[in-house]
Amino acid sequence: EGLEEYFTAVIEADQKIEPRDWMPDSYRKTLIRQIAQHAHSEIIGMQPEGNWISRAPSLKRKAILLAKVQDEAGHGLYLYAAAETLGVSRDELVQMLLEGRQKYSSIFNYPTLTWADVGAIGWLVDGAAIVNQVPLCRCSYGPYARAMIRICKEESFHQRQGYEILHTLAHGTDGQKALAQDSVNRWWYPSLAMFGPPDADSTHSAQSMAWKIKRFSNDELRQRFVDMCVQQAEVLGLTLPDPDLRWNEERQAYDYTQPDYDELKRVISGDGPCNRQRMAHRRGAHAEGAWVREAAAAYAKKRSR
Amino acid sequence: EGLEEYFTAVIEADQKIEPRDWMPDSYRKTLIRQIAQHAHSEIIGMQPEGNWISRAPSLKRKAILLAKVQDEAGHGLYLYAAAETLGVSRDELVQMLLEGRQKYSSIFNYPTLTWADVGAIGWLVDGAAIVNQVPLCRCSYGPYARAMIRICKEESFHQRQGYEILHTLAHGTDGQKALAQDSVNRWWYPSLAMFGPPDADSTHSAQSMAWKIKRFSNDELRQRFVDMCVQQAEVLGLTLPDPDLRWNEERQAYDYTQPDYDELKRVISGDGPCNRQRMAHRRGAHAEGAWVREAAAAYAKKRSR
Amino acid sequence: MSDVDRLLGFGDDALIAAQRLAEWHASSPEMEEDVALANIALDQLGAARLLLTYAGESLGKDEDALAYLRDDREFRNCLLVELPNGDFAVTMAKLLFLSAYQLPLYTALAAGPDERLAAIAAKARKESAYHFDHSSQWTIRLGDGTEESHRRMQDAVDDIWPYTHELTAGEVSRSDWLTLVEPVLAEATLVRPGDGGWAPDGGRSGVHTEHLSYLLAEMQVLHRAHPGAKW
Amino acid sequence: MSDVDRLLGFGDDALIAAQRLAEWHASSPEMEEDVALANIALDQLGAARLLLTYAGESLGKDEDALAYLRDDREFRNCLLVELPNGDFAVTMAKLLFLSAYQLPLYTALAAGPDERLAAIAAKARKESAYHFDHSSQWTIRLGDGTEESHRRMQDAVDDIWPYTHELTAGEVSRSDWLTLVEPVLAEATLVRPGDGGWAPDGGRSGVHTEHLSYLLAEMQVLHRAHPGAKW
Repeated sequence: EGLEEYFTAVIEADQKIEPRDWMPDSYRKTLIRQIAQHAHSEIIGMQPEGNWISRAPSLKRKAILLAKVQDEAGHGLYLYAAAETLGVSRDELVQMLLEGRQKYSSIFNYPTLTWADVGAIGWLVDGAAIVNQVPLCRCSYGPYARAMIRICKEESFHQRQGYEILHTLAHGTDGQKALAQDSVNRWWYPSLAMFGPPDADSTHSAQSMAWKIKRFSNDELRQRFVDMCVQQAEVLGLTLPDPDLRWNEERQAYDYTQPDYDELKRVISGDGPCNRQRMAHRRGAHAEGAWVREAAAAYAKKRSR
Repeated sequence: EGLEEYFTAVIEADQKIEPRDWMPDSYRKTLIRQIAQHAHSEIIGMQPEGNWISRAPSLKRKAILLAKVQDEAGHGLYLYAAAETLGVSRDELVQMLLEGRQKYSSIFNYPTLTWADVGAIGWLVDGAAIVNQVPLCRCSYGPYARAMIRICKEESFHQRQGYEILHTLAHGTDGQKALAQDSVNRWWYPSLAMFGPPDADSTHSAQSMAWKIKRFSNDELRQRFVDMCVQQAEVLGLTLPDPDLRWNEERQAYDYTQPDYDELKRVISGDGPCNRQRMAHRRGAHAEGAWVREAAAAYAKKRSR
Repeated sequence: MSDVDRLLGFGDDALIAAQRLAEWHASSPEMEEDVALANIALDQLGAARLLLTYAGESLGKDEDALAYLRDDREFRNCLLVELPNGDFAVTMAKLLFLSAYQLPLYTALAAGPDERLAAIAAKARKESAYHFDHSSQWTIRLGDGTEESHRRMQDAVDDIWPYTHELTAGEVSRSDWLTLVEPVLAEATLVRPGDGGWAPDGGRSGVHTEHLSYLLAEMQVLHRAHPGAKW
Repeated sequence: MSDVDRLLGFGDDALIAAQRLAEWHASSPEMEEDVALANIALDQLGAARLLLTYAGESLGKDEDALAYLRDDREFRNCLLVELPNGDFAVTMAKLLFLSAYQLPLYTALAAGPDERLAAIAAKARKESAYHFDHSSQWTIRLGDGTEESHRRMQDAVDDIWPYTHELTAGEVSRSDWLTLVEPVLAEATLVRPGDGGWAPDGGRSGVHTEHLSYLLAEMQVLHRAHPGAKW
């Protein structure tokens, strides 16, 4: 029928689908799942980095980190708003997160053990996120694409700050350099795993590509990330913990060791180092805030009378 | 009548009144109040010193402090047991403490701000307690006198440990010496105030003396404490913060500045730096432990069936 | 009080307030509040940095030397800011009372003779106005919300009130402070506690509560573990 | 694992357990329990001192250098001991599981070829037997107490159980450990969680939870603030 043809035509013309437009139910569901997961990741992602706000080693770094964690809360808000244009409420999505029925990025289930991890998260995790997200700025769904443009701008700022932290450590005292290297050693493979399972095992991908929600395969994006990191690691003077990392003249890209996808599956299924801690914290904060939200609602109701 | 004569005769002969003996109601009440206050002081007194267990600067000092705080819990237990021989239950007494109807020593309403305060509490506060308590080992009420013998032995051990802490600090680095002096400056007058108001303003005293519960006046004990401390301070190499402290040849004792008894009154009446904090902590711990005590009671009941 | 101690008092208030507010990260009752509290923490931290930098110039110390290498006995903040966050009502009571002090303080300083301080205060004053507004709104919502929120907000006001005497013992008068606070409490249907009771102090001379040294242990741990390092 | 790492593992388990147990001071549900928990903390601290002193000899470091001057990445304790105390049920679950590991461990070491270690273990073994008995009694009382205490104790057992795999990955076999734990859970009317699920580890190689660095920041703050001082 005409609606579906119009939808397909818009997608093919690289134009945007807007909230008022008809869209296939599965397109809507795919987007809701993806945007919600992204929003949840921003909210849960505040925990590992926030873990170092109180201990940031200089007031300047404290301010930068605090602002970054604030940005993540802001990103969560944009993204929930983008999801709401698809006819689902933020409260419903938050409930799905709290009940474990929707996921967030598995990377946040690793602990931040040292200050250098704040740097490594900025450089590697935000770096991987940007590689994933830049193509989303051209996503076929308008509100998501526009949210991503704003988010990517801030993320690349965050990535540069993380890189700077590591650069300062890597050029600092022996103790600081050791912190930086240790951190990169722990975050490298989990960051590679952020691009998801290898293309051969990836579900959802083909349809998302057709709908222009997704534009590159997991493996393509992972390769792009590796190639980018190798050069930056050299400038940092840090080693990526992969003895088999080397330039492949033929492919014009770096060969590298794949992350442990069994570990990734375990972490996704709930058995990462910090899944329980992150969820317990989120649920605890939500529960402890209930009386405040109830009071705000009661007050608003009184005023509206 | 005969019972009262017997009671009076026992007191006059410096013998002990035992729980089975008849005693005047006011003697019983005075003892309950005094023993309970003493027990409560042990329990509340765990807080200011316990504040430094987690941060004790060596493992040896940590062990000593932990053992000391444990001893205080033990003293509390003996003393509640001694009070129970007078026909009042520990639960009742604890309830009186929690409701603010019975007092504990005001000294524990001052904060422990540095590690040196653990030393100053040992040297000055335990020192003052010992001066107060040694005569109580000869108190006319048998169970109290016997509890005090045991407690005094441990207290004098604690006092020596506190003195040692200060001695080590006072002979350590400049920073350590400054900690020690600062601490003595803050604890000196509150320690003097531990002996209570000047004799002229002291209630209860005359009757307690007659009953041989108390054997020396507040001012006599305070003088004894001052004379003891002056010499020890010299060995420590620390200054007592009283410019008017000097030997009085005639009195064969040190003249000294009286503590601020208005401050003492304020602290007793609830307005010391930490009264609210100490009580809130005690009440919180009691409330949070309720489910455990209930469980233990329920289990015991099941077993006894 | 020396000029430096005075500046340290202003700067330490802001620094310790920022540290406490930042403890709320990822723990607020609402996502919007996570953003707002981080924002306020950043304002306080920003003011702290300017004030400590200025204070440090005469001491030959930079902001980090002052923030990270002093012990609690050397901090000059009021006791109120170092108190634990408690529940959200306590945090809002603390912020309301602090901002009702900082707002007239910075307003006066902005018109004062010290140009450097006036410039810092002129910026901080606008931020304080926002902090006061934000905490006022919450105080009113909680006070006039549900039975539970009213009880919690009243308890918070009662618990924190004694510590406000230290705020108004210096450059801000009690009456100026009350002029800001009283209408908020009234609109929030809260009872204004009486003055004249317990009035703890000591912060300005470095005699703090037992809470501050724990806060500093955490705040300073990393900086102190790497003496002389750049970050 | 080197001999030193092995000793550090034993010693750090005891040290961190002592630090957590001591956090209960003046906060226990009963006064008798304040005495008991302090006692157990002292036992663990005593064992830690002997073990760290021994471990330190080959490193040229004394017990305090090891306790106070290592970062969390250098600590070798299992994750279980560094977890927050939680409520009293969690503390008892942690102590039950730890002592059911330390008891057979020390028993084996007491009969082992290293005479120095055997002597330390012979003393610690008796203490562990008491810790096991004490935590068993509480587990049973809480498990078979009220509805609330049963729920809390079961939650505690469920939450802590995954961390016990790290305990039985080394010198104590899972079956020896279960032989001690299972009868206690049965008598406590508690469900024994299944094995085969999540089994976090990393403590023995210095990859800890986010909790340990906070614990150490507090524990080490004073010692580190006065380099080279004697106490």
